[in-house]
Order: sequence, then structure tokens, then C-alpha cells
Amino acid sequence: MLAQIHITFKDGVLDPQGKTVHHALNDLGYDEVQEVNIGKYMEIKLDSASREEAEIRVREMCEQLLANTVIESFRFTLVDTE
Amino acid sequence: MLAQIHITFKDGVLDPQGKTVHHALNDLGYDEVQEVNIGKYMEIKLDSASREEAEIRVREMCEQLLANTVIESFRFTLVDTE
Amino acid sequence: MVKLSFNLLFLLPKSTVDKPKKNRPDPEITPQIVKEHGLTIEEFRRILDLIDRTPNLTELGVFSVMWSEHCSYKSSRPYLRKLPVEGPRVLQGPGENAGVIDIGDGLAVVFKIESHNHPSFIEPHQGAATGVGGIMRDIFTMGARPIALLNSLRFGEWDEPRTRFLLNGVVDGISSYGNCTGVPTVGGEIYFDACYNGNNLVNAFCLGLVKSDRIFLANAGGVGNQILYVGSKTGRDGIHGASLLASSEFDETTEDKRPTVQVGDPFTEKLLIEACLELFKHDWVVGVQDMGAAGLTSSSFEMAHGSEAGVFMDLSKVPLREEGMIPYEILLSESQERMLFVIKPGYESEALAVLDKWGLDAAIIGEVIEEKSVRINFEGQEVVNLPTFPVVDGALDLKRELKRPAYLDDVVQVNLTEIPDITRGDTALKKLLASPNIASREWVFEQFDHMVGLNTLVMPGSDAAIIRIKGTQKAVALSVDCNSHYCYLDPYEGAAIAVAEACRNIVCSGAQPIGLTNCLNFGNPEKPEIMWQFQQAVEGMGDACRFFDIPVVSGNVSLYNETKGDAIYPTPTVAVVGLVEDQEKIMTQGFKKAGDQIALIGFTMEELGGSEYLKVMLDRSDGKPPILDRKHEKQVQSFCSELIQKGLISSAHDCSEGGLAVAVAESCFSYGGHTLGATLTLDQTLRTDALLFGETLSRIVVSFPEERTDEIEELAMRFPIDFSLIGKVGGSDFTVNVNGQEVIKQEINVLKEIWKTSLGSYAGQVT
Amino acid sequence: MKCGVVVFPGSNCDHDCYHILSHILGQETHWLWHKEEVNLESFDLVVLPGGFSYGDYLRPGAIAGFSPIMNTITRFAKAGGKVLGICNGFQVLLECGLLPGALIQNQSRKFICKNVFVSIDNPDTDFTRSCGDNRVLEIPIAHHQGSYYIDPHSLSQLEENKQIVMRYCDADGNVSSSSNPNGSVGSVAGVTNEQKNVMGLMPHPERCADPLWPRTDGQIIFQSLISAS
Ligand SMILES: Nc1ncnc2c1ncn2[C@@H]1O[C@H](COP(=O)(O)OP(=O)(O)O)[C@@H](O)[C@H]1O
Ligand SMILES: [Mg+2]
Repeated sequence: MLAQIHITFKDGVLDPQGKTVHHALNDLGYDEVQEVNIGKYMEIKLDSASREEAEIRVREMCEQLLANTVIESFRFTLVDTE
Repeated sequence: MLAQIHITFKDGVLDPQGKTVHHALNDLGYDEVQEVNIGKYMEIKLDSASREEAEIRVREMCEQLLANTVIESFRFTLVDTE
Repeated sequence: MVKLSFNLLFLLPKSTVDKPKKNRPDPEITPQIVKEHGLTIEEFRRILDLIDRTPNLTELGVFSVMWSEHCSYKSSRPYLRKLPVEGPRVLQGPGENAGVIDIGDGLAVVFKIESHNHPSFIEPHQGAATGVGGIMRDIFTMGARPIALLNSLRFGEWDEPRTRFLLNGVVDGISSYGNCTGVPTVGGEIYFDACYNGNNLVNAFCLGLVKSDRIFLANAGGVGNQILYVGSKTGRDGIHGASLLASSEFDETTEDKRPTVQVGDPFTEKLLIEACLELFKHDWVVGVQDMGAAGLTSSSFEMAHGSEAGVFMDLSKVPLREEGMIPYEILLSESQERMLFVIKPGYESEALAVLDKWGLDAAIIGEVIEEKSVRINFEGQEVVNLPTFPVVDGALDLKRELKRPAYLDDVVQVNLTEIPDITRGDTALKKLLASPNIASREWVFEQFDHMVGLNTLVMPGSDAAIIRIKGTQKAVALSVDCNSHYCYLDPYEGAAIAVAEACRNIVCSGAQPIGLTNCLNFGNPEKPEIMWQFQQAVEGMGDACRFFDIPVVSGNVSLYNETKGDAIYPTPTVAVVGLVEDQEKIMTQGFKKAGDQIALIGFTMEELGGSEYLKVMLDRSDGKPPILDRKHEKQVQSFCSELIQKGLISSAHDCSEGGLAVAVAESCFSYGGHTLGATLTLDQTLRTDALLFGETLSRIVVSFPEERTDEIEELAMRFPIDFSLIGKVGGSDFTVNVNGQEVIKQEINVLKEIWKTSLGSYAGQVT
Repeated sequence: MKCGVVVFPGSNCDHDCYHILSHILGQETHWLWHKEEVNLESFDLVVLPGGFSYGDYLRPGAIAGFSPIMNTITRFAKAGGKVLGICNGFQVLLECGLLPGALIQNQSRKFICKNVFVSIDNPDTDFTRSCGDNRVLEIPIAHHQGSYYIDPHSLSQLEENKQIVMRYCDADGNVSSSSNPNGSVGSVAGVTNEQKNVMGLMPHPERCADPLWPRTDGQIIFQSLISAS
């Protein structure tokens, strides 16, 4: 099983990296860029008994460690790998 | 238009962050974790004339600025937002 | 190039080593394969002679890396032998991972500088980061705790499209790696010049502190000692001849061309430092070697060779990061953050426990054997069996052709009558202060943690950094230097000037030079002109070191710094380490108090050749570099250090790029302190441009309280040395009057702003 | 005062904190290894030092927050024990919820190492009481992720509870965006918990507490703690 996890800043938290990249892209002539948000993408290979179990465990991992829920939100999808 | 960009290390490139998070998850009791890879996820809001154009421009942005193509590879999808 | 004919190969004795059966079949060694391993026909013949059979592919790989320029120093070794390497304080000269100098109190400093030029050009962030990691390992491999880092960076011109990207990447890389390991980056230098457009230079220096009786060498000791692998797992990073591996002839599982850059893991490095220093406390540690260039290969062969023994290793026991790695790859991998220890048998579990505590991978992978060979097994098969001598020392020194480059004929004394003198210097001063090679480096060193460790008595931004030695009254001063422009115009004098200037920086900070390390960055040695530059520079450096009585204890050579036939200027970077006996007697370059006298030690001549002034104002880079009068230089330095030792002066700053006007302005700005104005009153018959901006060597600007003037002047007279009062600290302007005529008047804060922001605003722009 | 200095893998200001507490200020100081669950009952102060615990991988302080020693430290703090988190130590305290808020990348996206000024916002804590009239300190920062973030509602709560201990300012004590080095909300440089026995700050008081340097403003923090114990 592969968990694909996306972690992004919550609304209202200023993302300095996103802001800088946005400026940089505009300066480079990409005028069509309206907004940039930068987050993390993680792939976790799991050896779980079932999809249900994986679902619960990955959520737990995100809440406990992978995301800081004061500033970040997360979402994930599970992909069968066999 | 929204570009959703995933940037990950190329095969064989050391991912120190992934390695350390992998250990940490195991230490926390998530024994089912087999491998962790950590990359970046970017969302770019675009004001492009067409999907085709957006496709070309986003690829260019990735190559020019967003990804470090010496060690990273990227993929992206375009989502209509209207 | 001569081609090795197949017929010849058939005449060769068959390899006696079994080929690994379970893995890919070992291919025939064809001339093509030999060539792809960077070995010449002569070298291959020599290998056959030395081992009396054909090497298998893995063995050929071993020879290829060990006989490479990088590991064997085959072009440079004959010249390096001429450097002075001895002195009463030298505990270890060149030949080990780093040099060691005794500083008394039972302590010694360990230091070396090394290049990471090519990797940093391909991927500036990781290239620079791994450069820092590599040099630190050289230092703690000797048993020392790294306590300071410096770097010497060279980039192309500001207008070159890639320069900004490289500058940002390199600085980021150094910052990310050094800061994380908790070793302060306390100084360095940055130059921009068109000659580095296609080849930037990243030279990293590290200094460590060790008890003088606890120095460890790359020694394997006696038979039966255990070989302990420590650190990151081995991956396929930076494998030499990767193109060959990927070629379909013998590998169907061809994959994407692998990136040749390695990613640094500073966290693992930090753990390695702590774990190694903990291991070094034990008497059962016999020897240690880091796995740098050529990885497991060079570390095992060098340790075996160094102790006149042999080594047996089982590669199946090496911790691997990737699946399916073959012996060739495991041996040649350049994965970072790895070390090889030799420990006495019976202490394996104790050693492994220490490493486990720090969360590091470790494994016993072999032992020391009597036979002077390195024998390597993999999955039960012997894959390498080579005598150590031919591999480590068998490469022949190359007698490369030398030829004085023709361009030198065109370098003549700049004809000053062609250049109109100036009546005011304001514009030139402002331009110089904003220019790439003079503007403040604050933007760079603020990204480096230069304070961690609580030892940095003098932070970046003065002539030399000063690191105190806790528990003693001592401190060490560090400076890295090279004006490659001068070296281009005259490699012999340029290298000597680099030595003189680094020493002058050390002296200005209140220290005495005690040792030197160098990084010789040059173009393609196969070109006789480049080899001539190399020979001249090494000779100039050696002569200057002999004259100033400073031993060269370590160094590094980086050749082939050229792109499309354009070589860099010869860049023999030197880093000098100085000793301060009393922490109270340190000196900085900034003026301290309004009302203080400003004076110049040394004198100014009409020298503008190779100056920043000519480059910035007239876009000229010709002429002869300023003249180094060594005796005079020595006098200037010893007078300055006498003033400091007697506690008579408040600041000292040497004149270099930009000349007198820039040196005084820099003393006004002094990072961290207050900004003070100054008025210079000069009586001179020299041209104004040369007086203000010429780069005559052997000059130091000092300041001191007015009431000490008589005492100092008298000392100067008795010394004797050229010494002149040139002005006063104070006011809110920088003013220069020459022969009663005002030639510069600017608000000091305006000048400071120009100088301070130039580099940062350049770096921050998007192209 | 009996002090403990925590060592996480990757801590690198641990020796510096130890040096100031033990050698400069003469306090009884012990190392606390991250894997140990020592009994902290007899301790007056636990310091979480700066550095890059776990390489700052994932987020600074995130992984260290799960070290075994953090359980003990949490109990110690709940029982009123004094805990000081400096830089990375601050990040750890935020990650494990002993302090409110979070730290994100500096606005400049660069590591910043330099001296800054901070003004003491609350001189009435065990960490600041010795400042007397000296309300503006010159103190070094050295971080990449030091921009303090908390939502506006919680920020005003912090202000009400006097939990903001120090803010970045200029040499004269004026707090403004031009003297804010990293983009922290409200220029916040250090905060306490509600009970005011746990403090985290980004500046490094241990880097300006050795009399070998001209300024020793950082001693105020340690002297306050010594007086309070
Ligand atoms: N230019 C030089 N001057 C003096 N010694 C040098 C010079 N270049 C290399 N050396 C010495 O040669 C030895 C081998 O250098 P190098 O291969 O760079 O070391 P490492 O194997 O640690 O990377 C070292 O002891 C180094 O100090
Ligand atoms: Mg080495």
C-alpha cells in the first residue's frame, strides 16, 4: 500500500516560500501566475493488513507527526501497489 | 486553472529527510512503514488562455525554477477551476 | 591516442580471480573499457606489469580511481614535494587527512582546505554542502573536534546569467550544512571574475582542535584488527565510470542516467562527529579513515598501505541503501558521511554500542591480514585481490610539459601616461565600494552561523577571524586569500603575494602565522601553459613560505578547471592559521573612537596594474601586479605586531583591493560596531588615483589614541619602518585632502549603505 | 540552581548552554540524554538548547518532541518546574504543545545569524525579573525558521495573559516591522505558557553571557532564573 500525503499551510498562515516563488515567477515573465502555495508531498510505503487499517494509521501519523495542525492541514490517498 | 505540481527526488538520490522520518515513524510504533519519501507539492493558480498553453508554461516554470532537475523530477496536473 | 590492440590483450595472462557468478558476468577488458576508465595505454601496461595479470572489471575500477589525478596527484606531486613542510610546531605534515600544528598546552590544531569545484558547478547547493561535509570529515578523522570553517568562493561576473544562481546555491549549501553540524563558519573570501564564468570554485577549509597525544592516523595496525564501517548506508552516488555501467553491452537493466551529484546529510554528519569523538576516547581504536573520493576503495587501500599490512573485506556486510548493488558499485560509491575504523579484536560490541547510541549504521566488514594485499569478497566469491603497493603508489609521476604562456608577453607595466589622472575620487570610491569584489560580505556571512560554539572572538568582517581556545589564554586566527588576477599576470609572484597577504591579515589581528594549507585550482594540466602556471605558483608559494618561515602542512589540488578550452586564472588559494598567545591582545580592523589618529605603516607607490580600480573604472585587467618586497613586508608585519603586543593601537587593517581609500572606509564601517567618519590629510607627489586606489602591498592602516603618537612614531623611527600619520577618526563624513586640495568628501553613512547593500541586492534579484 | 541541559541528536548549542550555566555562572549542571527518562524532581531548571535536532528534518523540533525525555519534561513542567527552550528548544516546546503557536520559515527564506535588539515585554517573570530598568537587550539570533505564528485571536489572548515575554525592536526599544528580522506576528521573539514557568525564545541568551565579549545582556535571563530558585 502506498499513502500519498499532501500537507499544505492553513488559510491565513503566510507562506513566505510561496510568496517568494510567486514574485520570482512574475519577474521571470510568468504574468499569468496568480497565486502560489507550497507544501509537502510524502509517499509512504506501508505493509498494512487492510485498507481500513492503513486509513486509520496514516491519519494518526499525520496528526501525530507529519503535519503540525496548528499551521498545516493534510489530506491523503491510498494506492494499492500489488 | 490550477496546476498541481509534485516534485520528488530522482531514483537513487539520497533523501535524508525521508530516512529520518522513516526512523521516527518506526520509533513511534508504526512498524508497517516500509519507506518514506519526502518531496514538495505546489499549487499554482494560473490565468492562462488555454490548457495547452498552461501545459507548456508550467513545464517551463518547473524546469526553470521550481524543480532542481539535476536531482529532482517533477510531474503536474492541470485542474479547471471555473 | 595509441589504441591497445586486441591481439595484445589475448597475450595477457588470464585473471586468476573468480568472477562473481550470481551477478552480471564480468566483461572482457577491452581497450574501450580501459579508456572509459580514464587510464592511458601506458598506465594499463604498467598495471599488467605490476600485478602480472589482467585485472577484472572491479579491479580495473579500483585502479582507475586510485590512479586518477584526484587521488594520485600524478601531475602535481613532483612540484608539491618542493614545498616546505617542516617546522618545530609541525606534528603532522602532508600525507594524512589533514595537517597538525602544536599550539602548546598539550593541544594541537588540525586543518586543511579542499576543493569541491566541479560538483558545485553542476548542483551548487549540494555540491557546496558536500564539500563542507568532506573537509570536516578530514578533520575529525584525525581525532579533532571541528571548531571553525572557512570558505573561498569564486564565481563568474555579475552579468553572467548563471552567476547569481550559483552564488545563491553555494551560499545556501554551505549554510545548510555547516549550520546544522554546529561548526561555525567564521570567514572566507568571495571573488567574481569572468574567468570563472564556466567554472566556479568552492574551496572549503576546516580547523579542529585535538589533544596533541590523541591524534589518529589512517593506520590499520596489526593482523587480526577488525574493520568497522560507520555512517550512512552505501548507495550508488557519484560512481566513477557510471556511463560505462549503464552501457547496454554488459548491463541490460540500464536505468536512467543517474545523477552524479551527491546529496549531503548534515544531520548524519553531526552524529558522526559526536560518535567518532566518543570512539576516539578508547584505546582500542587503532586507526581511522574517512571515505572521501573513491570511497571504500581508497580508504581500505590507503589504510592497508599506510601500515604495511593488508585488508580483507566482505562487501556482503556493507550496509547498502539500494538493492542489487554489485561489488564494483559498492567499492567505488562516493556516498557521503561514511568512515572506516580499525579496532582491536574483542571490542566490536563496545564499538557498535557507541554507534547505536548515536543512531548510526555500522558493521564489522573485515579484518587486517598479513599479506600486503587487499582481498575483497562478495557473496562468497573473491572479487578483488590486489597487492597494495601498485594500487596506492604505483601510478607514475607524470612529467608534463611546461611552457611559458604567450599572453604573458603582452602583460607589461601599465603605461600610466595613457590614463588620465583624476581630480576627485568620490565617484571611483563609490563604484569600488559597490563593486563585486569589495562590497560587504554581510549578506553571505549572516547566513552562516558564525557564533555557535562560543569561541568566535572576532566575527567575520575583519581581516582574520579569531577563535578562542577554551580553557587557555590562547586563540587562533584564520584567513584565506588569493588574488588570482595577480596570479594570472604573474603566477610566481601572485602565489607569493597570496601567502604574504594571508599572513598580513593574521598579523593585523594580533596573531603570529604558524601554518598554512593550500588549494591549488588550475586548468587542464595536459596543456603545457597550465602546467607552467602550476609550477610557477607552487614555486612562488614555496619560496614565500620558506621566507616567512611557515610550514605547509596540508593541501589539495584541483585541476581541469576549464570549460570549452577556457581555463580559470591560476588560483592557488592559501589559508593561514595564526596563534594568539593572549586573548587580550587581539585586534580588529574597525576604528574605535572619534579623535583617534590614523596612520599608515608602509608606503604607497604608483602601482595600478591588475587593480580593482582599473577594472571597475576603465574595464582593464592588464599590467603587472604590485611588487612584493619580502623583506619590507616582513618588517611591516613585525612592526604592526609589536604595536599590538605593546597594546598601543586600537585598530589595524591591511590595504588590499581598492587601496588606501577603501581600506580606511572599511575601518570606518566596521561590522557590528559604530560607524565613524574619518578625515585623511595626505601630502604626496603621487598621482591621485594611485595614491587613493592603487594596491601597493605591505601597507597597514592603524589607529590609536592621540596621546600615543609620540611613542609610536619613536618606535617606528628606531625600527626603522616607513610610518606616516595620515588623518583622524571622527565626524560624519569621509574626507580626503591631498596637498591641501579636497579630493573626496562623502557622508560616511551614505558610503556604508552602498557598500553594505550591494551584494545582497545583486543576489536577491531574479533573472 | 540545579540545571539540566537536554541533548537531542543534532543539538548543537548544548555545550554552549552548559558552558554558561556551569563555567560562567557556577551552577550545578547536568546533561540530560534524550533517551533517558530521568527523575527531574530535584532540578530547578531544564534547558532545551538550540541546534538542529534530527537535522530539522520534516519540521524543526517535530521529531525531538517525541523523545522519551519529553514525557519527563512535560510532567516536570506541569508540576511547575522551569523549562527554558532556546531556538531549536523553543521549536521543540511548540511542537509538543508546551507552548502555544508555531514557527515558520523566516520571511527572507534565509538563515539569519546576527545581533538584534529585543525589548522585554513582561519583566515580571522568573525568566526576566533581573532586567531592572534595562528593558532593551542586544542579543544574537541564528535561525532559519524563527517566524512566530499564531492566529490573531490567540495572539490577543497571549497579550492579555502577559505571555509575550519579548519582542524584536530597534536599539531604542521601538517595536516596528523594520526591526522585525524574520516576520514574526507581533514581532514576538519569546513567549511563556499560561503558568509562566515554561519559556521559549528564538534569540540565544547563552551567546551573550560570557564576559569575554563586550556585551553580556543574555545573563539577565539566567540571573533571573538563579534568583528565582
Ligand atoms: N597543494 C598541496 N600542498 C600540500 N599538501 C597537499 C597539497 N595537495 C594535497 N596535499 C596533501 O596530500 C594528501 C592527499 O590529499 P587529498 O587526496 O586531497 O586528501 P583526501 O584523501 O583526504 O581527500 C593530503 O595529506 C594533503 O594534505
Ligand atoms: Mg581524507
